[in-house]
Amino acid sequence: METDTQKMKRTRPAETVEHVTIRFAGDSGDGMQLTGNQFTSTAAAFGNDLATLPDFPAEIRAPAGTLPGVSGFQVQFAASDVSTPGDTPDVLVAMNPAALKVNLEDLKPGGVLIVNTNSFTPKDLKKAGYEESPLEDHSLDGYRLHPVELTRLTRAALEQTGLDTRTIDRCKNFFALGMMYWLYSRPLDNSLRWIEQKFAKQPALLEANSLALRAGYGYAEAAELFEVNYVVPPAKLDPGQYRNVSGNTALALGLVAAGQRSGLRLFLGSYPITPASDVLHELSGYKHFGVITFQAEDEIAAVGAALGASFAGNLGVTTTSGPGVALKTETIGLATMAELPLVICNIQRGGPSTGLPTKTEQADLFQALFGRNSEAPVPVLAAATPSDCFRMAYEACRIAVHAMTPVFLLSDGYLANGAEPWKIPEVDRYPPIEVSFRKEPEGFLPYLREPETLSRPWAVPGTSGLEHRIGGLEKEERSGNVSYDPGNHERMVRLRAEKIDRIAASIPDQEIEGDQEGDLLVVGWGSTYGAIHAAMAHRKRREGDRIGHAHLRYLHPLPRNLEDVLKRYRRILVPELNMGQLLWVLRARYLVDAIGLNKIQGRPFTENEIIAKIDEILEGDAS
Amino acid sequence: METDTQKMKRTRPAETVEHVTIRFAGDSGDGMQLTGNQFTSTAAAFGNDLATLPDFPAEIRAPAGTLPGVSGFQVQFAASDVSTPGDTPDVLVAMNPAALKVNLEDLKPGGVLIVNTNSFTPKDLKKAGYEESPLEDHSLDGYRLHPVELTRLTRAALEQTGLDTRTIDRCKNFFALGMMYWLYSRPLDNSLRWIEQKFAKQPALLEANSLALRAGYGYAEAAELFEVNYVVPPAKLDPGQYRNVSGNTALALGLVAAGQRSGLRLFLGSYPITPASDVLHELSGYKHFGVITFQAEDEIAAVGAALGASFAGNLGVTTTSGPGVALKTETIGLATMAELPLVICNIQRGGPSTGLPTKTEQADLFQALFGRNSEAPVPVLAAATPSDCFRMAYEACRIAVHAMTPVFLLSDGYLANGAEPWKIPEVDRYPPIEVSFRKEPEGFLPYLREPETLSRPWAVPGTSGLEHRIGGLEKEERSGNVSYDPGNHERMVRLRAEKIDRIAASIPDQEIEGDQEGDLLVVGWGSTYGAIHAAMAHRKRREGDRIGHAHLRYLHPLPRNLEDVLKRYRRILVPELNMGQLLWVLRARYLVDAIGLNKIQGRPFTENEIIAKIDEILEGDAS
Amino acid sequence: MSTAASERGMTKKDFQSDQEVRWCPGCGDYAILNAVQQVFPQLGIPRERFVIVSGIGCSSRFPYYMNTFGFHTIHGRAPAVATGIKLANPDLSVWIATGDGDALSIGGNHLIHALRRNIDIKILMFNNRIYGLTKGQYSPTSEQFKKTKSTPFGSLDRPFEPISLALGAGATFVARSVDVIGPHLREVLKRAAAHRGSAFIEIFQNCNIFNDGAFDTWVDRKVRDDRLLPLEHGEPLQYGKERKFGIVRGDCELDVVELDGDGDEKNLLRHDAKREDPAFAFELAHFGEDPTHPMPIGIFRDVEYPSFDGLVHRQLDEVRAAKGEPSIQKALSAGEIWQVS
Amino acid sequence: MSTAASERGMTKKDFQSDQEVRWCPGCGDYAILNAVQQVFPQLGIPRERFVIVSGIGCSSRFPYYMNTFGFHTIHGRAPAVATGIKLANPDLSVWIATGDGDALSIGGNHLIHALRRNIDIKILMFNNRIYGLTKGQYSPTSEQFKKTKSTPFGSLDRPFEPISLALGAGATFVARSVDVIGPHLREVLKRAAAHRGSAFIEIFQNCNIFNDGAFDTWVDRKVRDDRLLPLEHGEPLQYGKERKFGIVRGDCELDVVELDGDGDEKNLLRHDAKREDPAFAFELAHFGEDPTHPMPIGIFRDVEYPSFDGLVHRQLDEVRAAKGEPSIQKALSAGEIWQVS
Ligand SMILES: Cc1ncc(C[n+]2csc(CCOP(=O)(O)OP(=O)(O)O)c2C)c(N)n1
Ligand SMILES: Cc1ncc(C[n+]2csc(CCOP(=O)(O)OP(=O)(O)O)c2C)c(N)n1
Ligand code: SF4
Ligand code: SF4
Ligand SMILES: [Mg+2]
Ligand SMILES: [Mg+2]
Repeated sequence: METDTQKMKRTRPAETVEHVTIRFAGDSGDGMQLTGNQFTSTAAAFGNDLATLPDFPAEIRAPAGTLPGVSGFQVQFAASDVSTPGDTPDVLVAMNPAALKVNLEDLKPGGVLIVNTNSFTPKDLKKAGYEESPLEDHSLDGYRLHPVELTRLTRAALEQTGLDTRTIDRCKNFFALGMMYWLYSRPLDNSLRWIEQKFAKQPALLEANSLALRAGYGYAEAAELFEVNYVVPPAKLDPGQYRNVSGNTALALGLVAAGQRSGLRLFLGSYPITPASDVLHELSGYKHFGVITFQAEDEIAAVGAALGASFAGNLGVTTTSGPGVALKTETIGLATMAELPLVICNIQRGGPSTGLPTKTEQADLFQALFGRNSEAPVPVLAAATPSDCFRMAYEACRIAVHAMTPVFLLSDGYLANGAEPWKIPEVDRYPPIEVSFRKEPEGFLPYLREPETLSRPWAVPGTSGLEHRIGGLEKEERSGNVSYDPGNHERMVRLRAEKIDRIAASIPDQEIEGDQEGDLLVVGWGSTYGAIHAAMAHRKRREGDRIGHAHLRYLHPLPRNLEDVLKRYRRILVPELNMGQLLWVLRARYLVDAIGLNKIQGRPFTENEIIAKIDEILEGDAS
Repeated sequence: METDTQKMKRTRPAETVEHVTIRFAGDSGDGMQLTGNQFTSTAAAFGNDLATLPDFPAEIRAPAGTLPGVSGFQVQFAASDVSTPGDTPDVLVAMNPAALKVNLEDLKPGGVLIVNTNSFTPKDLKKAGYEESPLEDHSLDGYRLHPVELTRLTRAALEQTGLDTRTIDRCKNFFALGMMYWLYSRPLDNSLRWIEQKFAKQPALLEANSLALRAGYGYAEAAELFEVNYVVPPAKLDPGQYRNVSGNTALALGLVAAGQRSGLRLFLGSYPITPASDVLHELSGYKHFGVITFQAEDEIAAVGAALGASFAGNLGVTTTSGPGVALKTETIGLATMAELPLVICNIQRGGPSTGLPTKTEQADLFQALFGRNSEAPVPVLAAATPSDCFRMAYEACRIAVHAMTPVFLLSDGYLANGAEPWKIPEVDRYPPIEVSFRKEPEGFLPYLREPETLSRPWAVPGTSGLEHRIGGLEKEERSGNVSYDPGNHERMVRLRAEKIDRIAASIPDQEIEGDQEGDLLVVGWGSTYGAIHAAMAHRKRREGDRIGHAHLRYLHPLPRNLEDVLKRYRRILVPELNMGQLLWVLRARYLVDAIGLNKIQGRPFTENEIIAKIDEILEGDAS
Repeated sequence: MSTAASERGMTKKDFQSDQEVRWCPGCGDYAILNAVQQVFPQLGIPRERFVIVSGIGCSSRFPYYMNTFGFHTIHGRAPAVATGIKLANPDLSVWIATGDGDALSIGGNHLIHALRRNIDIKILMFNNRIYGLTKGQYSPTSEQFKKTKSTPFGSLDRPFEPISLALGAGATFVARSVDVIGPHLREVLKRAAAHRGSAFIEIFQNCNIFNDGAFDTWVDRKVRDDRLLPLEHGEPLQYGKERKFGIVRGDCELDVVELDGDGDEKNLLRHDAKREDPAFAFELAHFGEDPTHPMPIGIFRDVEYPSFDGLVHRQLDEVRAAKGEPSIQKALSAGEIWQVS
Repeated sequence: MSTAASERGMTKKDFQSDQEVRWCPGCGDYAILNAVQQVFPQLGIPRERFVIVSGIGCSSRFPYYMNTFGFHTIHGRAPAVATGIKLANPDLSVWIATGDGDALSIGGNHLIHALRRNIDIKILMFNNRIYGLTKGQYSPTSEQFKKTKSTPFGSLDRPFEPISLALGAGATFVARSVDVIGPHLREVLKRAAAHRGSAFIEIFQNCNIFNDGAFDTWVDRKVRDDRLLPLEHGEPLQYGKERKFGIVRGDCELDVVELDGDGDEKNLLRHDAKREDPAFAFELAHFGEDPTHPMPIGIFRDVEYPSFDGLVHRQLDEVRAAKGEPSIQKALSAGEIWQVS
């Protein structure tokens, strides 16, 4: 099918580039998240690999034109493997002075800079803290500046729609998007389709936005605004069906899939909190799958209800972020004693305390590992990329049911909101999650353990003959009766720990990307995967360097071969978005003199930060 | 002054012994805690050194005569330094079959066993799970058994009081106590005085209990029950004024003293929980010191109120146990961000979850160190003995105010309820806690730091010109305004950590008991002090052994010389009543291949367990 | 296979567990346990469908003594856990045993939210006006100025009136009974079981160790008849050994009148537990606070409203009916997808 | 040294902080901020004695915009922190800014306990019947069956009626006002300030982003006069553009009547906020739930009772008076002591 836009003639041939990073930035009200998502979706459909980084303010809608009100969306799309949203944008679209001010320092020297000159009024300049207009003081000389009268041009294009100016002005993001589509030789039809669906019931808006998109494209073409335009060829991805997926969506889907494959009803007890709320939102749309979503009065009730649901035979899950986990720890302790399945998803954010709620961080590992009173070991998993959230959510459910235990799954704000193309998995290929509720009263003891996994029977209320009582007091081995016997207590503490340790038998051995032994092993976990992977791929190798990358998805218990793996390298580097938490674990556990690369700025590593550290270590060694 | 009892003639000379351990055991209703406390108080007044271990059931009053209803009290008193309540009792007083059953296995072979034969009825035997009476089946042949008709003798002695049998029977513990006083050549006057005070308003009970005490003493003397009696001479304690003190009382006093010495009002926000409640009870009696005790609706409110009080210029304190800490962690995180003084006392108990609420454990170290979302470092202190709770409570307050930070103080059930003689300190000799509220508006910035300690000004509401806002969102350096700036966030995270690290400058260097370098360093913390100290004192040295004992009172930050100290020994042993938490910290921090001795039975180490492990290590090394 | 309890006629014994009961001798909890064990076999519910959930406290030991499914959770959180159980399986009969501290102090929020949602769980609050298990601190129902372990100079908090709190939260079934008045307690328990929605029952319970005689002014055998006002839906508000007293609506409040027997009972207010407006029940709730008034016991309010668990499962069914059989594979491929070949 | 604010005549400006106000344009929070900034200078309290405490939510940003002492705490816990502040220094004037989620969802327990204790803090609950800051989930005051981000098929919880909940908890001052009716709101704030004890004020607040027009049926300019029932202590319950309607006591409930102007106002019920018995206030609280009734605004209840902070400090003084000047050294030597020489 030949589309409208493909018919638009192109006057000049396009130049081919391997990868491009674009950042859209504007006021919270300017629709930058939408614009970025549209561009992403078009790039994905075209077959690029990509990664995105939305970045929005903590306020719902800070005052227009101010610095805290700036909202940004960055996407890297490429003809080859992409694992980060890009360190430094090649292109910056700045809808107002505040957006320029906040984002300019990140733009690549000589990068393309598109600004909406109509918003550079004295008032807006002042709000952004500019004394003089940067468009006039030569401060932008180092960039390829394209001043565009976005507001005026959009108004002109939509004049005949008869809409009021405020509504028309809201369409200027589509004008900008149209320009970007021209610059990167992209068809409009993907976005046109989206507009059609979205505004099916508001024909005036449908027309206006479509017009704006086309006008932007036409303007870029006609005004010969850019010297060249570019083509980023499709990436060589595995054949298959693809979609874009954010971490939160993937996580929600992983949970639904686990519910389906286990035959258990998925029960989510949750309380809204940034950046985890979207998982609640997603799952509340899956009622036809029998999923129950319970928005509780607080986090304590949320996890309590999830645990109660597990006791009654559902797959109990709770989703939250660090401050919410703080409130749940007492109940998680109860779950370790009750030995019931429970999945706790922590979508980490910047802290401590309320911290930086919309920013990313991975500083809740200690909390997951150690944040309970007394000895209450809990398995801890972490997803590495947005789409990996699917697999790890599924894994968390599998382990919870398999070992009758609460399980932590760690994600973070970057994974939650970032997106990447995802080859849609065939769920049937995933191992089924086997559940067998105890039915037989003969020989039933609530804490009699399965010899291999040490897990206890799941005997749900409603099963005749299995009436029994559980609780948070120490239990007698096997019978589960309350026991204050000293020896029994020690045995039970050790049994509970051993049960978790044995989970290591059911998880994959740690794999290494890159050299399988040598000078340096970079050990990461969670969302740093993209940056480390990119650094490994793009770093210029020096003679004889041998570097590996081990990315841990299982943080407790650790993979059985990890000690061996660590021993194969002279040096160990652990980059983390915290002050060195995994680092601490590796040092304590294996007595390796690992060193940390730590960043706590509410944003992910750039690949260059990783590369610089690797070089520093290897140079230090060499010198 | 020559007392009544001193006039009682003694027919035989007493034998002198160095130390004795007695355990009183009976039904919860038998008054064993009282009996033990009376014996302790008399021994203390006589000048013995001593240590006690009360042990009571989780139920208020479990059914009479049953095993879970048994309540025990052990005391070791000696002519020399005592640091544990004794591994194995020399004497066991068993008021009923259940008490015998539960406690016999601990009695030293050949030890003195006194039983109330009147309670060995078939019914009581059955409740205790005896098929046959142990008094008759020779199972007690290995002990020096003294069967006494305690109930009958008490009834006979009190016949003329005219009281009802139930009341009379309640006095039999004093009869038993009287016997013990004879056996250990102790005067009755201390207990007689106590009875007089206690029952001042109930003359009938006053008479009855005094009579019972005297009758027991007289019976032991007259019946020539024991072959000999003993004298444990006074210990050579430092000269001074002494009292007995339990950990909870000492802790409460330390807080009051800190309030007095700082000139701050002490504000306790608390919620009752075993074994911490007594601190609340104690402090609620100090209203004349201006101490406010607020029993909140839950732990979250308790710590919230304490933090609010600190904001308003009080010294905010909260007391609880592990499950309560679980609920407080979110607020503690807020306190690290708000940078306000706050003392959190955790009187640890057996866990996880509700666990073993009346038993001791030291497994909440991880929770104190790491149990918060994100990077929220908090100083952690731990008391080593009951009386040490005074000093460490004072220290916790000093550090909280000094560095404007929440501080954890760890105690545990064993320290809380155990008691020891305490040389009453002169509070004036303690360093005053210097507080200077900010008054001057000129140049005031809420997060401008004192260059040395990095602490921020304490600017309390009510001070004109200092109006300002604080909260849990990340703060801008100096101004304290809300800031989402990435670089600022990293600086602030590092500043908060650095502030805590610098506290190390104001704490003493780690001291070592025993050899200052050599083969083995035993590193302990908290209530294991007594057992380790005793083990060091009593272990038979082998040729050339060089062993030291370092007991950590500061767990974060660690003493500055600790790394040096550790390096001076070939091996490091870390005994803990948990699965190896300090061990983990030392390994991670110093990469020392320390090994753990771990016990999780709800009770303290015996000195022999420590000795055995030391021997095992040194023998292993030798072989 | 053993015969399911449900297939035999059940008795009290079927509901006794093998665990020794461990309350202090003389504790009011024994009487409540007894009443529950008597009522459960009469409800026509198979034993395996009962779940008893509790928090922490003396009263919260309750599940151990009942031969049903039981969950002794953590302090204050029983309503949260019970909510999950009931939502997961609405066929279960879910009961909570809780204390005045567990329910109203640390657990107050979960309690009021459970009541507002009207989830079908039955909450038995053992009110002894003290913290029993932690050995005698005052609770949110202790009278002001009470001397306790934690308030040697007298407590300063005003207590909650639990019935009022429950009504303020929107509870659909609210009642009060007494540990030692077995027939009354059993009747209230049965009515609570019959109610479809949340039921809140305050039970006066004597803690003979730490707060002995707390309710004696109303429930002591000698005064009981003259000091308790039994509420019966549709019946006049009348009480006293010879039913000589009654309640009438005064100028702005409820007044006690002495009846002269001349047929003046017809002027008495009639109890109406079914009134949608909770104001009347609320008025009665406070009535007992005045020491010159009798203490109302019985059912203050009992109105029908769809239960939360019922609504949740109806919504699941409706969405399923509208959207059809779900496919996880289809769900994964939702939104924009593309093919790489 | 700068002149203390207290020494000058203060104006609204004195209470504006230097922080830019960051709510969505059009948000009702602006009007509330404005009202508070207007009222505070009139209270005769030096500026440095004001402390504003909040939890988390859009509304909880409030302290940043007030040039007083302020503490933006954590979600739901403002009453706990405020309690500590007020107990530590009863001279302070302590106010809470909170949302319907912050106060009634996660913070419900602290709220009801603060109210029962009658601690002298003023709680302004911005009720927008939605979670604003987290972008639009339903709250405990959202109407049942509401479609929100977390309930795409409709919410199933019954909402709280906040005034009833506060009364059920024993609150001594309970009021309702509206963001955009400045004079009314200011008057209510002043009365709350004058009350010695806890004050709970529900403020209808429009969230124009996630729940626009939630209160339009009552507060829209066009209908306001006929749909709001202003409560004035001692005055008849009368309303309407021409004050044509009034409230009378019907058979068992309150009824609306149309006045014929023939002096029948005297049959109207008079509002009585000072009544010790909270039943009448409770009746009015529910009155607005019926869509055919007007919504009462104003002060439902305002009764005097010793404040908790006052009692706490009185007790401190009494014990001090009884026990005399304390000595820590003496306290250490209490009980049995002995001398070793
Ligand atoms: C988180 C937590 N805080 C405190 C406690 C200690 N605690 C256990 S029961 C209880 C109160 C018991 O009072 P109530 O609920 O009235 O029950 P009762 O014992 O009187 O039946 C308290 C404070 C606990 N177990 N857990
Ligand atoms: C412990 C914790 N849980 C959840 C959140 C997320 N959260 C912040 S504000 C809020 C609700 C806000 O609603 P409301 O109190 O009504 O205030 P509004 O924004 O509507 O003014 C939630 C759920 C949080 N910050 N902390
Ligand atoms: S302490 Fe009181 S409530 Fe608890 S078991 Fe004993 S008598 Fe009953
Ligand atoms: S989201 Fe709603 S409540 Fe929050 S600032 Fe915006 S309009 Fe106001
Ligand atoms: Mg109680
Ligand atoms: Mg709200």
